[in-house]
Amino acid sequence: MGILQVQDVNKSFGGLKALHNVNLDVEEGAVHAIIGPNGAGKSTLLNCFVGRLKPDTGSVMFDGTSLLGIAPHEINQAGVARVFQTPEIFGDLSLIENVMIPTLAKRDGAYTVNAWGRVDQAAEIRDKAEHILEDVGLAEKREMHANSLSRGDKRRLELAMCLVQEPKLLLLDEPTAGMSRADTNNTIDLLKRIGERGITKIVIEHDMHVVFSLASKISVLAQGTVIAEGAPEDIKGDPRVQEAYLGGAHL
Amino acid sequence: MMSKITPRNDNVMMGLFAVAVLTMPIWLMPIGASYPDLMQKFAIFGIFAIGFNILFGLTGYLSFGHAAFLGVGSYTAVWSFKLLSMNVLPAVVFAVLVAGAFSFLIGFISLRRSGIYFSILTLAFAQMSYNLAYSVLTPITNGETGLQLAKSDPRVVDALFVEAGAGIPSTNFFGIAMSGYGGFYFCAILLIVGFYLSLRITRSPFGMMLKAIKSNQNRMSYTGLNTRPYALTAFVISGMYAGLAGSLLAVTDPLAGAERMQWTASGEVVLMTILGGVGTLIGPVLGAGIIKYFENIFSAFNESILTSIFSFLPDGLQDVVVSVVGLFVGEGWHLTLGLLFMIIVIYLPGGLVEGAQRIRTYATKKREKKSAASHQPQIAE
Amino acid sequence: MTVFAGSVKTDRLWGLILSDVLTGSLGVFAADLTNAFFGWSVMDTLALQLLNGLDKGGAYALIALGLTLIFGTLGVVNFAHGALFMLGAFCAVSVQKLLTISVKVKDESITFFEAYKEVPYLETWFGETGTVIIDYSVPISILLAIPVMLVIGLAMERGLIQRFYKRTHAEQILVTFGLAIVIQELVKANFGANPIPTPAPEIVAGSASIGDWLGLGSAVVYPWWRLIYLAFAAVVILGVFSFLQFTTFGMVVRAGMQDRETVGLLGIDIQRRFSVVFGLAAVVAGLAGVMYTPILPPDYHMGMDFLVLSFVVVVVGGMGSLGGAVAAGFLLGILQSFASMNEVKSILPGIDQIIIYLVAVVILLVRPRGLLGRKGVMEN
Amino acid sequence: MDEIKKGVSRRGVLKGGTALAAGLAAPTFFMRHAFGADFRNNPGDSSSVTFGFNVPQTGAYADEGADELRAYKLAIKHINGEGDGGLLNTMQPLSLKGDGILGKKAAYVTGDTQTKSDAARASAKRMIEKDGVIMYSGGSSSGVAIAQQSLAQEMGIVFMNGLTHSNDTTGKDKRRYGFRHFFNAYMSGAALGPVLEAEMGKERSAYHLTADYTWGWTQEESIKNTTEGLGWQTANAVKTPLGAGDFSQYITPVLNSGADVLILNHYGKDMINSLTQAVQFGLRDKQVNGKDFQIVVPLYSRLMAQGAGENIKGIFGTTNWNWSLQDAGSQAFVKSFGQEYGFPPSQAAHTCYVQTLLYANACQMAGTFYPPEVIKALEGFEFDGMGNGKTLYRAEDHQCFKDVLVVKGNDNPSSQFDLLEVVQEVPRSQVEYDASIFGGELGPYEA
Repeated sequence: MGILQVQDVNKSFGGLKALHNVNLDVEEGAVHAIIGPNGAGKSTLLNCFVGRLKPDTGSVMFDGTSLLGIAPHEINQAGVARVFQTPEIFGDLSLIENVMIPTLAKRDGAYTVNAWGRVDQAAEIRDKAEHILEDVGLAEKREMHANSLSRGDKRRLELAMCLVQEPKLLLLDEPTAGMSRADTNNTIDLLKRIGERGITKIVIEHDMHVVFSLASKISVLAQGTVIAEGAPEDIKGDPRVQEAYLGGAHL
Repeated sequence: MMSKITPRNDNVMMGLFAVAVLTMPIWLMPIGASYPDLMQKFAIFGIFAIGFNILFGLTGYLSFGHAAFLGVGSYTAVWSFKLLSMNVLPAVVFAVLVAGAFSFLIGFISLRRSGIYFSILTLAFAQMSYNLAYSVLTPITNGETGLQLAKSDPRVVDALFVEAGAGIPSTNFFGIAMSGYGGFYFCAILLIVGFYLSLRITRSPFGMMLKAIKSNQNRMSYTGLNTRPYALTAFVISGMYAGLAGSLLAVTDPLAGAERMQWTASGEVVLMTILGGVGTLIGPVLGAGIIKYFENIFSAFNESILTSIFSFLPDGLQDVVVSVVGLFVGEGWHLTLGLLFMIIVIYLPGGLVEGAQRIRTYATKKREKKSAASHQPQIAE
Repeated sequence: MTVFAGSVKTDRLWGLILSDVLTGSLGVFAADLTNAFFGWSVMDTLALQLLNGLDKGGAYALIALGLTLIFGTLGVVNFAHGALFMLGAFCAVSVQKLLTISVKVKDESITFFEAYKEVPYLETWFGETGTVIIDYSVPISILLAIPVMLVIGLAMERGLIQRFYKRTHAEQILVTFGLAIVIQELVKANFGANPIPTPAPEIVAGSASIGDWLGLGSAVVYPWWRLIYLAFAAVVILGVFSFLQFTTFGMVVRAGMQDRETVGLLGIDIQRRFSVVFGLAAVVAGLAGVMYTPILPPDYHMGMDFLVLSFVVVVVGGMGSLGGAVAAGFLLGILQSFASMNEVKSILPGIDQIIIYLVAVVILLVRPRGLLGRKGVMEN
Repeated sequence: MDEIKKGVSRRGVLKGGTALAAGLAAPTFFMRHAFGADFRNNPGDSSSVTFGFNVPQTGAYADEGADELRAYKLAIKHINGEGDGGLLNTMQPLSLKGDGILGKKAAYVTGDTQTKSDAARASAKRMIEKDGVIMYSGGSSSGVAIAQQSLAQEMGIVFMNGLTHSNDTTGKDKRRYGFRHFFNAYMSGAALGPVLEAEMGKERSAYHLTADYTWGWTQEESIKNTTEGLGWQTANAVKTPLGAGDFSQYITPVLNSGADVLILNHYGKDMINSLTQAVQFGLRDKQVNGKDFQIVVPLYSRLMAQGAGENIKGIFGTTNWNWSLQDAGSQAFVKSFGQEYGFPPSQAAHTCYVQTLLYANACQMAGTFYPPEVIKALEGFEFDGMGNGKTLYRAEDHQCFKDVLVVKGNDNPSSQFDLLEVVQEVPRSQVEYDASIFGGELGPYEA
């Protein structure tokens, strides 16, 4: 039994079938990559996990409870965090605040009014946040406004915001898109280090270098259907996968 | 730039603020604003604007209906004077509670939408309150005339202890009369308390969450935070500030009129906040002060005052100057206000606080240059 | 392939306007039906209130149209739009004052101050013809209002508004509100605070017996000028839509409303076109003002009186949706009229005081972005 | 302190509760400041005494406010013996000598009420607290006037009402420190009665449109009493929102209501708009029940009539005063005002001017500025030569009783100011009423 079980998920937009009977079983502790050509339905699938979209039919079970029909913040509180394709961060706030917010959310739950304490005196939370910023290499910039970061740094920040919550499941939507080779390698190292913490991860990625250096299992999505699934080395040689990529709209 | 945020610096700022507020009767003297009523208004609208800023400055939700809570606070306070006691304590407490409840209702519905849709929802609720208070609800609000005290009011608590006097009694805080300077210091202390609360909120984890709402609501919910109750809490808190301000209006002057709830009154607090500096601590208080100063002092200049001011000029020139200046004061004070809004927002988008910061940065730079220049010979010594 | 998704919406609007035009004849049909049940007077009342509603709706729609054009294209919250409406009305006042520059015949019975009977030069020079010209001062002032309002609009956009495209809505509100106050005070300094009567031409001063035309009985009359206003509103609205629909200029503007960046990337100078749009919006608001003067004698504050209402109309219609603004204008106008009926007020006292806001609340709760609003416009 | 140390006993709590409640109620002993020798803003040895003129300078009534201000300035001049003396020449009995008041020169400060109660009170408080005025005056709306009048009582400074027409001002909201020279809605109704009967007969059906606020209601009530007393039917009485702008939705129901008179209980912009639009709907040219349809505007003002233009022609109403009156007082006032400013004064200007003089004269009569004495001098004061014939400041409600003018819009004006034609000067005896019918209580002399 995996930590995330997706059964027969269907989703259409108007006449377009974005997901067709998708089944997925993510093992606890695994790094599960989902690959596929553009428009295969990868992001749609992730959106169904975090409450942004609701599938037409099917079920998404996480750790024994359904993720469907509950609000995004409840899904996060259940232990699912997500990094977006375009970083979603608190642009007007400093980096340290960006990380403190998820830390507090983890500690105090979805809604707590602590209007008397001082953020600048919350040593425990602050230490934790600074620690994670060090992990992602942003410690020096901690007082900067998040908006002033480079794109790569924004991603790293978003990753830090997810990691600090120690989620059970981390969803990564193209974590290295638009990064330089060096940045990409740094990110891979970082993700590998997290791997040691035992966080289950689902990665959507175009960069095969990233996928094969990280993934323990790969599902291939094409036109809304899972066409292949298995260990990285199996997928590499799978003719269906090559067909999907070469014959797909991608090229 | 601002100095670093530490409890110590905040306490220093608090201290300076408190001193500045309490010494208003002294330093406002030269500009002719040191009489009780205007200083009361500075404090009261300062409170209103501080509360508004907790919603608008922190969460970014622009309410166009905050005057409704001000009005509700006033009505509650006057009813408390009429039914219970002329002591202001119950009036203030009830006003804050009722305004809180009222803002909870309106906030609960309005916060289902964001952006300008939210603004229009709050505006609609406030305008409904105003229109109804002016007409159909007259039994509760006394309509156009405004809710007033009457000699025949029951005042049940007071009636237990005191013989009714010849006239209508005045409001008091355990015997301290709330008109004149007594009223000013009462409002001033509440302003200081209100400012301190807003400071604590701004520095607190809760305040950080509110800023997060303004910054990115999506990220907030994917971070496991339920944004709406946070926004609603901010809305209710700022509604309670408005209710407090409204009750103080009644405390210092026991009359509550419907026009307090009109959209222009809601607009006024928006203008105060932006004028002073949205999201800053001191800005809203400054903005409130400036607008009230204009309303009360600039509007009072008339030809004879101007003539005496410019009497040092030669006759012909004096007439010209008086007629030109006359356009901007007295009946033309709106014109000055309009121009002020435009100039501030064009050249100082961050409001007066930004202006002050710029001056400080400029001064610091100059000083640094100077000290750099004067440093050399020192080393030589 | 639909490049401009907006066309779908505008089509819907055409239908709406068409049905407005048709309402008159539908009314006849409905009248026969209702009369059978309620007798004459209910039908008369309803027909008149519908006309009142359409008339009000026309005024709301005209003001809201310009406002939403500015929202949609420039992304600017223009609190000075009411002031433009007022300036239009004062174009009519100015023309009337110009035309009635008079020889002053002193009233000799009064000695303490100068009292005159005024005889306009136009009348002394041209006799009857002069009188007629003066009589037509409101229609004549349309000719003046178009260029004047265009210039004012362009000047406002170039001189002030363009600095505020990238600023927050709150700042836009503050600066345009400040501008509105300044304009208003200048008008007050020149024309005083009292309303100034600007009557419609004598020939359309009275009422049309529309009851006779529609078979509703002769008690049903309606002022000519209000009918003209309604027709005028329809023409201007149709004109603006045709302009945006059928000209290349309009196409670019509509595309810009959908996606400003992309159109900018195509190498089209969208900025200059937007200035023209602002001018156009000013002209529409100004014309609405000119034509409204016989109904509402203008005073310097009339713009503020309409400001809140027009914002409600725009938002109820959906931010940046032209069709929505027009539809909401008519909807709110009609509902306001019906809510003011004694029969309604006796059940719900005070309903006419709040109906506009009540409807706004209900619509915004049922339809998050107003009647025809798009996602993501002005939501932050 | 001891209480706390002892800990909380049940008795202690009770005691504390009583103490708290007593404290809550402590109020009333402390605030009555003893006047006697000294009183608020006592001019003492100062060579001048200051009045506050609080008028609308912004908003819909700004023009009316400006005219009031002109009249006030003129009054100050005349009190100080400058200019031609104006009504000091005709007023009887007169104590003023044209050398100021009790030997002190009169000075003034101004303020803007914005026609809002809050702003008016703030402005008045500025005058009282900062400028040290001994009396203030002004107003263009009843709500604002009543708000200022109750402030006057709280502060112990006399308020002389300007233009306020509601019955409440000297009725249920009357105050010892407030005085009104202007007439009221009741008098409008009473004065119109006979004229309406003569002009329109006894068989009429009236339709009221009423501004939905307190002044509108008292106006409607008063005129309805009169018309129903004449035997007229009341077809309907409909409340309209203040500042409605477009009144079409309220006017169309009149068309087939069977009514043959429309009574517009509106003032200011509401009056201008509703009248203009009612005429546009052809009501003035209509025939109902075989009679000419008529429109009545109970409270007329020349400044507002200007805004309605041609539409006022032939329409009946009442007014407090009109510059065309030929008595010596009116002539004297029109002369000095006209020569000073180049145009005739409005009724608002007239009432404000008269009020200022009356107050000054009362101080002179009382020989002191001490408010209770000044008030007593004004109460029951009977005077003449101020443009309204013999006038009484009734002691019971501080309302002036004088002749009321019934006017109608002039069909053929001889000048730009000749808008209203006086139909009848209804004598004071016909508009008098018992002070008790409107209730209210003046309150004490010592504020």
